[in-house]
Amino acid sequence: MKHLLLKLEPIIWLLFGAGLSVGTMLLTGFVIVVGLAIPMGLVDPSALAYPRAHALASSGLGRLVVLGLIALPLWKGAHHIRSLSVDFHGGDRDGAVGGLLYLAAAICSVMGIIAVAQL
Amino acid sequence: MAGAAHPEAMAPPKKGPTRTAPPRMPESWWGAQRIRTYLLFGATGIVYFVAGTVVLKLAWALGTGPEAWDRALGNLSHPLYLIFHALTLVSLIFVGLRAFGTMMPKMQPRNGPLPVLAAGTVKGLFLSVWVALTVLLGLVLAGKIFP
Amino acid sequence: MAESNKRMRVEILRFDPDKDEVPRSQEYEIPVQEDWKVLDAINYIKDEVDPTVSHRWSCRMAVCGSCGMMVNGEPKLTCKTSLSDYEGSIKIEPLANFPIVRDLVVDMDGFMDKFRKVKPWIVRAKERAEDMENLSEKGTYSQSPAELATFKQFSMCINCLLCYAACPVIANEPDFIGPAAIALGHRYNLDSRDEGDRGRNEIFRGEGTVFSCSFANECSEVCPKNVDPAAAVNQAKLAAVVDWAKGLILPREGA
Amino acid sequence: MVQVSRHDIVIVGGGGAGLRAAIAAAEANPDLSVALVSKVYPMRSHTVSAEGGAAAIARDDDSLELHGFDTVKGSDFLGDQDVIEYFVEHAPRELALLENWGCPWSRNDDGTVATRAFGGMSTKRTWYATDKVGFHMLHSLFQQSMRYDNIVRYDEYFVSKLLVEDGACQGVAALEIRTGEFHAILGRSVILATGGAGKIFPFTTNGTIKTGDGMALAYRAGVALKDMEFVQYHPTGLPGTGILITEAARGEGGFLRNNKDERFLVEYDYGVGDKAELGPRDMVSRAIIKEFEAGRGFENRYGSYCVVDLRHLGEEHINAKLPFVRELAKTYMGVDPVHEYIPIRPVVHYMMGGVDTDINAATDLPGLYAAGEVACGSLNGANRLGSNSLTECLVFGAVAARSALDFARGASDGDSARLVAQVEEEAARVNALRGNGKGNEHVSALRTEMNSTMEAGCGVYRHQDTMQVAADETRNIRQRVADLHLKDTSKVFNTELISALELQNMVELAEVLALGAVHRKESRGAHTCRDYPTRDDQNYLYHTLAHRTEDGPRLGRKEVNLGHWEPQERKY
Ligand SMILES: Cc1cc2nc3c(=O)[nH]c(=O)nc-3n(C[C@H](O)[C@H](O)[C@H](O)COP(=O)(O)OP(=O)(O)OC[C@H]3O[C@@H](n4cnc5c(N)ncnc54)[C@H](O)[C@@H]3O)c2cc1C
Ligand code: SF4
Ligand code: F3S
Ligand code: FES
Repeated sequence: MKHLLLKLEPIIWLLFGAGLSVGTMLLTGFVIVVGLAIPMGLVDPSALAYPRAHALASSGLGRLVVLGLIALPLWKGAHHIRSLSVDFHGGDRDGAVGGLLYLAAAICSVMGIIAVAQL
Repeated sequence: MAGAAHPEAMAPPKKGPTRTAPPRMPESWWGAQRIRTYLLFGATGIVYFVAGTVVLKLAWALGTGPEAWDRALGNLSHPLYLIFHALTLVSLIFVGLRAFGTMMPKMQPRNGPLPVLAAGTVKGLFLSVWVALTVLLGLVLAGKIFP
Repeated sequence: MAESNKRMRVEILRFDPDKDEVPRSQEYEIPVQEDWKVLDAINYIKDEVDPTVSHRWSCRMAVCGSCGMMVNGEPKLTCKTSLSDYEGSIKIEPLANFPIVRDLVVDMDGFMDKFRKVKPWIVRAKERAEDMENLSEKGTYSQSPAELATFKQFSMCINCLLCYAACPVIANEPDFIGPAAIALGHRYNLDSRDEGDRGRNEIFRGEGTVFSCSFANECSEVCPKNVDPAAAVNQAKLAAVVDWAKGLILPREGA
Repeated sequence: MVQVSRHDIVIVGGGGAGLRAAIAAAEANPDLSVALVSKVYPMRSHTVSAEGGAAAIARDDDSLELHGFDTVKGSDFLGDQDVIEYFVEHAPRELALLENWGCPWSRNDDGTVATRAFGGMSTKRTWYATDKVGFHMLHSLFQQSMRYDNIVRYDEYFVSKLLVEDGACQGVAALEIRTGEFHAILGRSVILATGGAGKIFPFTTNGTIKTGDGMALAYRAGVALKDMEFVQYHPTGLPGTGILITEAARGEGGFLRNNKDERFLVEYDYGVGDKAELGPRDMVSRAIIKEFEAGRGFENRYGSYCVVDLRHLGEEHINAKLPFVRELAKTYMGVDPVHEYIPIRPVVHYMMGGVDTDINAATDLPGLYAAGEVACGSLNGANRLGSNSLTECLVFGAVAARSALDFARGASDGDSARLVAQVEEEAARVNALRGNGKGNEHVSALRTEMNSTMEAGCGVYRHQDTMQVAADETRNIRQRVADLHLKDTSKVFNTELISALELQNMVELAEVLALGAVHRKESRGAHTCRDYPTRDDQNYLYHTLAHRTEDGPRLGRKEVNLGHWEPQERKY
């Protein structure tokens, strides 16, 4: 496992980097409006009524943004949790922990692709 | 010193010629503010991971149909979600400041085709793009532009 | 010389494999001078109180890199750290993350292996004798001040190993090449005279991978020479990834 | 148990000279095995602390003749002119090689290597890498040396004896500091590159490892020491620590000032106007002492001092050319040279003398060669010009390797059994010393006594009476050093034992130094007698040799190799 991870490291790192930068940039506005402002009633929820939400998300750019919002934080998260595990004396189990985390991120990313394709 | 480091940390490949005491970790590892900040930075990974799945769930609902979407959106008013998103926002700001403020300026390739900019310039650039994107996406999502 | 009558408690970690099963700590109370560095206190103890204390030092001007130790839990160059930064008592231990040979002396063989692994020398495609077209009549390569500036900072490392003692990753990932050695390899990659970056990038991506670094930035925080190894390591990551991507697209001759 | 290993060439010392020799030997033949033995990891060697630069002609307005003459004149005509000619001729190639190996030399805008002015050099010929030249040179050399699989490093091994059998040097006895075990490191020829001996004195720019071991090793093996009375004081060391403020501080345009705020050097009769600060080190050091004596020095708890003024250079220039000076002044003196004066005083810096070698770096003992500060070739004569010695390490390091290779080719492996027996004997001696609780003398106390004796007797200005006292006292100290009391019984990394061995080496040299000084009744270069204030070519234009006998050094003389530069009065 460790060996496979070593081979994949460049891709993982790219995805992590994208999550760290692009992911953070996209997620901030999303969380402020969708996660906080609308549920707290600060913004009229009709802004994200189904027709408009669907229209926004199913445009070409929209699909891309949605996929980015799903996959990028997952990879940033998976990679960071892995290094956290190493920091807590997890050097030895790194192969297994990393493998599981990336597998989870990969599965969720594929589901994200399906979700976006369904729009 | 707190706790033992990995017994092989920086150890020579073969056994040394004299008996050594195993390496130890610096006390500052958890005790010092700097390291705590770094570990918290790593811990935001958990928040990000969950946030990704939340968006996945919303996207799935949006693809399923209007009722599913309304239900999913309605769920977000649950206090647990609200707390989580507040936490996410804090994490995002923390990560953004650290990533764009200190990490990106250091990562600039020095011998690439691009000119090497002053750390402050890079920091400024990234921070402003971040704010701009956030405002733009926020306005779109809030229905203020692109009605 | 005006004597000050300030005294200080100095706690030193002792370990003698001939006698001690595990390291123990020993306390000394000594008179100290206002302008002393931490190293002066240790030397005072060795010369006047207890000659059995073992430590490494030489230049006492922060350039030979031998006197790195943990001072109150932080990695410090003891000949550069003022005693007056500490009040009342002070605790001195060998560098963290390294096996302890004796007292304040650590085993740095592991580091020396990593040091050599990154091929810290100028690699040229051709031998010097066949490279004459690139050399001036005086026998030197041309290098502009700007080209020099790209790597100069990373060539300032004195191998004091403070960064290894500070890095939270190295403690758990014994293979990780670590900040100073990666900075050194990266320094050669950036040198306009060098043509060995592909080989080093492969090493960076291989065992002891640069990707083990999780950008804790601790290495740069403690570096006494402002080498900023964290920058080097993370630039090296980026360069190694770009190099890897290039390798996917363009088939390499001789690969 | 003595461990035995065999190599073709054994190099003792991993500083500039030792590493250069190792690379030269390893490069010459990949099948050759080269042992590089050093008491510290090579990158800790004191070459690391050199700041100012390395000399070799680089500009079109310069010539071999000029560099040669500057060196001869700097040496106060005691330098051997064949050696000097060889040196200046080969210097440029050596520095260029270092460039090829990655040394980050500072550059001109057109991409060529930049040079700076230095004391006693008539034009800009000192190559530099900001003000950390020795550091960059040493690390470039060390890193380059890692290329060669046939260089076998013995890091942290203390050489305590040269093995001489059948009239030739055939290896060394080395104490592995980590284990406390002795090794017989055998070779067909041996190169000494162990550096200087500044630690004989209390205030010095030298690091704690510069204890003259190689000089003492050769001396005990019957080789003569040459010109040991010539000790260079560097005019600008920090009071207290002795940390060096490089001559480049003056080369880049800094001024020296006394407590009247005068540029007092202008008053002395060498140099004019703007170049007043660029005098050679011996003269500038004397000028500073004269200021002290005239009451024009500042005072602090370390005694008198003058100051270096860099303020007019401006922050930008200081940061570009002298960043390390700024760092050192801030860290160790608490002053920022951009706005404040840096306190300085003359401190011991360099040993012109050393193991007697010829132009081939060969000693009188077949199979033994020496290069770098440990050797006396004699390039530096009575006074070394700043920035010549780093280049000397390279030029003569390479020469020593070549000579040692030639010798090794013709030599046969020695008789291992007899060599190992010697090492066993040496091991027994050292083991008896370790933790020897019976003695009466303490290492640090005796060292302090030696230090103050030398400071009092063999300082910048010397006097027959005081030198004679020093000669007597050093003799006494040498006898007492046999009776050391040591506490540390551990075999592992016993630094008390190492200090004791180093002290045993230093006291031998101190005696030679003091005796050589008393006997030279003239003033030449760094050796300045108040009672004999002029140079006396009639009676003293020769090298002092010292051979070891049980009752102390036996002095002799060796002709100076004069060439086409006739001795003349030394004026700047
Ligand atoms: C502060 C300072 C600044 C200087 N600035 C300049 C300058 O600007 N320009 C210039 O030209 N010169 C300068 N010099 C002089 C120059 O640096 C030295 O003369 C030169 O570096 C000596 O190099 P070396 O190789 O002979 O010895 P070193 O670098 O001293 O190396 C000695 C080596 O021998 C080893 N060794 C010693 N004893 C033993 C033993 N018993 N067993 C095993 N190994 C041993 C040591 O471990 C070390 O590796 C300066 C000197 C000082 C102190
Ligand atoms: S990078 Fe800095 S801290 Fe690390 S070894 Fe080099 S000088 Fe020391
Ligand atoms: S501290 Fe360690 S984790 Fe990376 S940035 Fe420095 S190497
Ligand atoms: S003694 Fe050389 S760096 Fe501290």
